Amino acid sequence: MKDELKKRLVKGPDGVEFEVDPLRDYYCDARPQVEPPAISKIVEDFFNWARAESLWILGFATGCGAIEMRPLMTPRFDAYRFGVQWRPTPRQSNLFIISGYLSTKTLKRVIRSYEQMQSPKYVMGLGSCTINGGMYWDSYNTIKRLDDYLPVDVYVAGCMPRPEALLAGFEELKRIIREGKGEGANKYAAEFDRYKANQKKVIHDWDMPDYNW
Amino acid sequence: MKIRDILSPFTVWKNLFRDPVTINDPVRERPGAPRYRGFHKNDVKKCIGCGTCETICQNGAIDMVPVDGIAAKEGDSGLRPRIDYGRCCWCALCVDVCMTKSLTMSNDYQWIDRDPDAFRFTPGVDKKKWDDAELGYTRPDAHRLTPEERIHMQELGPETRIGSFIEIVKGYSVDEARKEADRCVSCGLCVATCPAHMAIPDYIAAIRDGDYERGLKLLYDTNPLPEVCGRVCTHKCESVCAVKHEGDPIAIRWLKRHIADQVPLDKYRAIVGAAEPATGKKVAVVGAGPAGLSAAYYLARMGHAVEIFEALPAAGGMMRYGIPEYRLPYPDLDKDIAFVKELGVKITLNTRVGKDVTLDDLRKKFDALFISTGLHLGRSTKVPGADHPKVFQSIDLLRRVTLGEDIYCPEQAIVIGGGNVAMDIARTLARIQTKKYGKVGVTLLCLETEDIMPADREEIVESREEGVVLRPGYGPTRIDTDGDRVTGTRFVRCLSVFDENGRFAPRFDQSDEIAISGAMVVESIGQGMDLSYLPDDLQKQIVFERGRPKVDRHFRTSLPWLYAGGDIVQGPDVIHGIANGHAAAVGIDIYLRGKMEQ
Amino acid sequence: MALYEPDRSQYPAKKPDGTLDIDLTSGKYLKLWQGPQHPGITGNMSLELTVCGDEVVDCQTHVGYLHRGFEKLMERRTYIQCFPIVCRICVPEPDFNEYCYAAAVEELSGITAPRRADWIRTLILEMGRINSYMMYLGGQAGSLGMGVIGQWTTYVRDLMLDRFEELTGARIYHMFILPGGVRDGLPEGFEKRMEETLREIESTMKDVHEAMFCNAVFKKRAVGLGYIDPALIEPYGVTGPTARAAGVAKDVRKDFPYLVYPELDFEPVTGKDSDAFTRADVRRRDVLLSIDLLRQILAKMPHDGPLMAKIPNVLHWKVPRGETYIRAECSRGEYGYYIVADGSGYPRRVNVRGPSYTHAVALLERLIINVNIADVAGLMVSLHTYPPEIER
Amino acid sequence: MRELYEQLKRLFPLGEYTEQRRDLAFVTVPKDHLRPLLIHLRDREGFTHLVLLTAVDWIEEGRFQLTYLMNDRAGKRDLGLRVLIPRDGAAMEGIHDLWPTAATYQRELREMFGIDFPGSPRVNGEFILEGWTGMPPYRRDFDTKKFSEENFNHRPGRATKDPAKHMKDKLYPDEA
Repeated sequence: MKDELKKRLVKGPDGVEFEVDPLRDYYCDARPQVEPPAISKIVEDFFNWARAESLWILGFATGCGAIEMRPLMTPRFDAYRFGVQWRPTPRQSNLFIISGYLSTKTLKRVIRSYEQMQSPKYVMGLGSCTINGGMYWDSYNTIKRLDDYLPVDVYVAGCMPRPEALLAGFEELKRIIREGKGEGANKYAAEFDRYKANQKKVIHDWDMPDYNW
Repeated sequence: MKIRDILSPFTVWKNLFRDPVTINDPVRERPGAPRYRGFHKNDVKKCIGCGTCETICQNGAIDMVPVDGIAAKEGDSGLRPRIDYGRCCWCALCVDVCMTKSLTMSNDYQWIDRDPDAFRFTPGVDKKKWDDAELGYTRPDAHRLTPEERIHMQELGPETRIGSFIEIVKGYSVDEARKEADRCVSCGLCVATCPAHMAIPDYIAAIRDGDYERGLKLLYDTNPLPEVCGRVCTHKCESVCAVKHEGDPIAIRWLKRHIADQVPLDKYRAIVGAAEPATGKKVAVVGAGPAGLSAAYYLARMGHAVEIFEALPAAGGMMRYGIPEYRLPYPDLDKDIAFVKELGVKITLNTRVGKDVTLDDLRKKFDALFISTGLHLGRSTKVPGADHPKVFQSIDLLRRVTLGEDIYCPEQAIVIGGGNVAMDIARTLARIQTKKYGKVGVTLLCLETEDIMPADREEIVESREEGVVLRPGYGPTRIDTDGDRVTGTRFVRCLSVFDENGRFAPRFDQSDEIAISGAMVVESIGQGMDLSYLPDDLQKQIVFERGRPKVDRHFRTSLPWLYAGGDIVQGPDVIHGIANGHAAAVGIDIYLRGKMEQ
Repeated sequence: MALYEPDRSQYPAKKPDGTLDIDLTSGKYLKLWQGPQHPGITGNMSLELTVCGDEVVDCQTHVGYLHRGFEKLMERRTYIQCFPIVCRICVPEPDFNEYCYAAAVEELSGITAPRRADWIRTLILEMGRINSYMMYLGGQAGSLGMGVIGQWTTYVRDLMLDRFEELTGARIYHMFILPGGVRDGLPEGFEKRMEETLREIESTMKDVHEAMFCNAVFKKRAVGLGYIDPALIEPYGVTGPTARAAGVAKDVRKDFPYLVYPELDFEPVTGKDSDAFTRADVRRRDVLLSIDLLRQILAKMPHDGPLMAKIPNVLHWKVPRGETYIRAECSRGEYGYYIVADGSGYPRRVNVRGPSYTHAVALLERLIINVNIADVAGLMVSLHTYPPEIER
Repeated sequence: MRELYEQLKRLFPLGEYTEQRRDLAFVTVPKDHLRPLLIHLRDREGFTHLVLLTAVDWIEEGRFQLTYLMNDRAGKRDLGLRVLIPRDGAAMEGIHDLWPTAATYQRELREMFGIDFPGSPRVNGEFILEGWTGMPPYRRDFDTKKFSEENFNHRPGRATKDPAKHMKDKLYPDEA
C-alpha cells in the first residue's frame, strides 16, 4: 500500500493531533442497494423510455475501441441525434463502454468509475476481448471475461467494432432498457460479493474501499 | 496581434452553407466494402475439416467440432471449424490458409447480443444472416501462405532409362526433402487413409527438423518396409492430402523413402530398438512377401521366435518377383529384409509349403501360423487362342525376369490389361526389346478408357515416354495364331466396363474391331491365389468369403491358430499387406499370451 | 548534468539530498492526478502533478494502463501468428508495426518483398500518417480550446478510413502488410476515389490553417508552450516532427531510406521555434507533404507484378538465428522493431521502439515543469504520444 | 562498419562482431568497457542517438543480453552493443546520466526482467505493472499462458478435436 494511503497521525493548524485513515475518509463506501422498480408499471415504463433515450457515456476509453468512438462524436455518424453523448465524469454518465481489453491496472480504475456512476447504469462490452479475452487470451495482464467483474448489458462483436456496429449496439441497448431488462446496477448490488471476490482475485494491491459512490 | 488573427477563425462560418456530411441511417446504409473482413462463412460441403485454420489461429479462437450430418470419411475428418467471437480478431489468416478455400468472410459486421456465450458458432452450420452475403473477403488467388508446387523430383529421362533397369526416380536430396516436407500442413487427414495408419505428419515433421532417427523410428512403428513403400506404395494418402485441393499433394511416398535412404542399415538397430525378451513361443509364416515380413517383424519385436517359409530362392514375394527392378531396386528391398532378419527372424528359402514341408508339420512344430502366400496365378482372358504357348501371363514373365531367365521377347508384343502390373510387364518388355533390337514395340490395350485406367498416372505417362503404345478402351476377342506362332490379336471397342450397379460387366461395340499384330501376347488382367498347400480337411474348416479366406479384425481365420493376410485376403497391394501383417502380429501376440497364461 | 535538469530556480527548494522540498501538508502544494480516464486523444496515461497555485512544479508520469505484454505474447506465437497482433500495439497508426515487423522477419529470413508490394506498403504508410495527424490536429486544437477542428479532421480521417477499408478490408486494424509482401493489389477505381479524398483533405487543411493556426487564441496559448532546447534532442532521444520542429531535420524517410522513398521527391519539413505551435505547424505541413507523396506514389506505382514473395509454409516458418533492427518514420518519429531470432519457429525477443516511449515519459516530465495546469493537456498532445506504444 | 569495428577494437577489447546489414552491425562488449565505449561513440564517432536499450533472456546460457542500439544519423549507420551479464543477481551500471531517456528503459528492464540498475531514478518503483508480485514477466521462465489460465476465468464450453484422432475414433477405432 502506498504511504499516502496508510493510516497516520496528522497535526492540524491548531496544533491538535488527530488520526487520519485516508481510505475511510476519502470515500462513501456503503454497500450498493437493489433498487425496486416503480410501483406502477406505467411509471416504470415511462422511466425506462426516458432512460433509453438518454444514454450518456462515460468518456473513459479503456482500450483500443475508443478510436471508433471519435467518429461517433463527430458529424459523419453523429450519435448525439440518437440521444447518445459523452460526458467527462462518471457522475453524469449512465453508460460505461468497455472498449476492448482491460488490463488489471485499468480494471481497478474502471471499477471505481463504474461505482461512481449513477444508477440505473449500463455497461456495454466492445469486441472479442470483453467476451472471452480476445487476442490477449494468454496475456498475464488483461482480464478475459468482463462479466466476471462488472454486469454487462450488451456485447458488440468485432475487433474493432465499427461505429455503425456501435450504433446498432445502442439501438439494442435502448430496446433492452425499454423492456425493463437493463438491470445491471441491480445485478451488481445483488451479486456484490461475487463481483468483489472476482475483482480482488486479480487486483493484487486492493488499496481502496470495497464500494465508493 | 494582427487583426487577421481575430478574424480568420470566423471562416468556420462558411460551413453553415455546406451540405451536412451526416449519414442518415448508418446502421443500415453502410455495408462493408467488397473486401471487408466481416463475419465468417464456411462452405461446409467444400470444407474437409483439415484444421489448418485452427492451427494458424493465434487467438485460439477456432475449435474443430463434429457436426450433425457430416460423417468422417476418407479425405474429410467430418469436423468443422467453430469460431469463438470472444477470441477472433478478424485477421483472416484462417481464410488465407484454408486448403479448400471453403472458409471466407462476409462483409457483414453487426452482431449484438446480450448473451456472451452466443458468440460462438460454426459457420455454414449455424444459420446466420450473413450466410448469403455476396461481398466480403476471400483469399486473392495469388496470395498463398503455403507453397502449392511440389518440389520437382529428379528422374532419368526416357532415353536413358529405357536402356537399362536402373531406378528411374532419383530420390530427394536433403535440401529438396526439407523443402517438400515444409509444404505439409500437418493436418493428419492422410493417416486414416493409409492402410497401415502411418504417422505421416510426424515423420514429415522429422524431415523438417532433419531428425532422421526420429523419422525412422516413426516409420518402423507401423511399417517395417520403408524402402519398399517409399518407392512402390500406392500412396492412397496422397489422394486425400489437404494440399491437393489447391496444388500438388505432398510427395509423402518419396519423403518416406528419403528417410529410409538417409539412415544406413547398421544404425537401424540402435534407432528402432531391439526385440523384447523371448517369450518362448514360435510362429511360422508362410510366404516372405510384404504381409509375411511385416507379421514376422512385429512378432519378432514382441519376443516370439519366427520362421518364414518361402518357396522362391529369395525373400520379398511380389516386391521382388512382381515389381520390376527399375521401380524397386533389389539392394533397397534387401536392406529392409536385412533388418527383419537382424531382429532374429529366420527365413527358410526354396521351401514350398505343401511340397517340401507340409502344413501339418508346421502346425505341430509351431504355436501359430500366418499364411500370406499372395496371388501368383495369372488370370486368362479365355478368348480363343489364349491357351497358345506364346500367350503368357504377366506375373510369370516378371518372375522369370527377376530369376534371370532369358524370356521370349519378339520385336512386337501385345499386352492386355490396364493395371500397374500390365504397365510393369509392358515396360519390362520395352527394356528387353531395346537391349535386343534397339527399339520398342509394345502395344498395351485395356478395357478401361484412359481416365479410369487403374494404373497410376505416372506409370501411364512414363510408359508412353518410353515408347509403349497405349490403346485404352478395347477388349480382346480372338488371338490369331499360326502354328507355334502368334500373329496378332483382334480387339473390339469397349463401350463401358461397369454396369449401373458398379459391377464388372463390359459392353462392346462389335462393329469397331481392330487388329493388332504381335508375335507375343501377355495377359495381365488380374491374379488368383493358389491355396493347394492347405490340406483338404483344413480347406473345409476355413470359411471363405468371395473366394478369400474370411478373417476377423486380427486376421485370424476360422481356425484359432491360423492367421492369414496380404494379397490373399485383401487383394494386391503392398501397404495393405504390411498393415495386415502388423494387425495379425498383434492378434497372434494376444493369442499366444492368452495361451501362456493358461 | 545541468542541461538535463529543468529550471527550478524559483520553487520548490531542494533538500540537501537533492530531492524537492515539497511538504503537502503545508497547504502550499497540491497533488493533482490527471488521467487515466480520458476521452480519446491523450491516451490512457496519468500524470501525478504537484502544483503550486496553478503551476506545475513536479510531475511523475504513470503508464501501463494498456499493457498487454505484446513482447511476451509474441515469444509464444509463430512468426505468422505475430503478424495480426503487432498492429494492436499502436491503435491510431497500426501500419508501421506491420511494416517494421514484416521487414524485420523478411530480412532475417533472407526474403525480399516484391517491388510492387513495396509501393503498396508505402502507400499504406503514408495514408496512415495522414490519419494519425488528423487525430493529432483535432486533439491539439481541442486541448487548447477549439472543438470544431476535431470535427473536421475526424470527418476527413473517416474518408481516409473508407479508402483503407476498400483497400485492406478493415478500417482500423488493416493487417495487410505481412511478412513476404501484401495481401492484395489496389481495387478498381481506387486512384480516383483516393484523389477525391486527398482533395477533401487539402481543402480541410486550408480551413484548419485559417481557423486554427491563424487563430489568436491558439497562437497565444501554443506559442512558447513546451519549448524543447535543440540540445535536448539527442539526450532525450527525440525524433520525428518533434525534433524537426527544433530545426533538426531528422526524418528516417530521408536519413535511412526504406521501401520506395528513394524514388520519391520530397524534403523533410522543419521548423525553428521548437514550441507547441511550431510542432503543430510542422505536422500540418507534413500532412501536405504526405498528400504530395501519395499523389507521387499513385502516379508512379506499377500495376502488375507479384505481391507476395515466395515464403516458406507459414505453419512452420523457422527463422535463422540472428538479430536485426528495422526503423521507419511514423507520424510521431522513429518507429522500430528489434527482433532476435534463435532459429526456432518463434521469435526469441521482440522489442518495439515507439517514439512515444521517449517522448511521453522522460521528456514530458522534463518539459512540464513550470507549465500552467490548463496547458498540461496541450503540452501532452503537442508531443503527439500514443500510450499503447509506451507500455505495449 | 568493418573499419569502425577494427578501429574500436584497437581501443576496446571487443567480442563477437556480426554485420547484419551494410549500415547495421552488432558487437559484443565486456560489461566494464561499455561506458567508456558509449562515451567514445557518442563524442567521437557521432553515435549521439540512443535508439533503444533492451534485454534478451538467454536462459539456456544463464545470461541476459543487454542491447544498446546506437545511431549515427550523419554517418547513416547503427551499432548495436551487446553486453552479456549473468542472469543470477542481474545488475548493470546505468547510463541515465549520458542519456536521461535511458532511465525509462532501465525502469522497464528492472520491472520486466528484474535487471537492477543501481542509482537510476525511480528504478525500483512501479512502472508498467501494478501490484505485481510474481516473477518479472519478460523472463523466459515466466509462462504467460499458465499464469493467465490460473488467474483469469476463461469462458467454458470450448473443446476441440484433432482431425487425425477424430478420424481414428470414427473410422478405425480398433486398429493399432
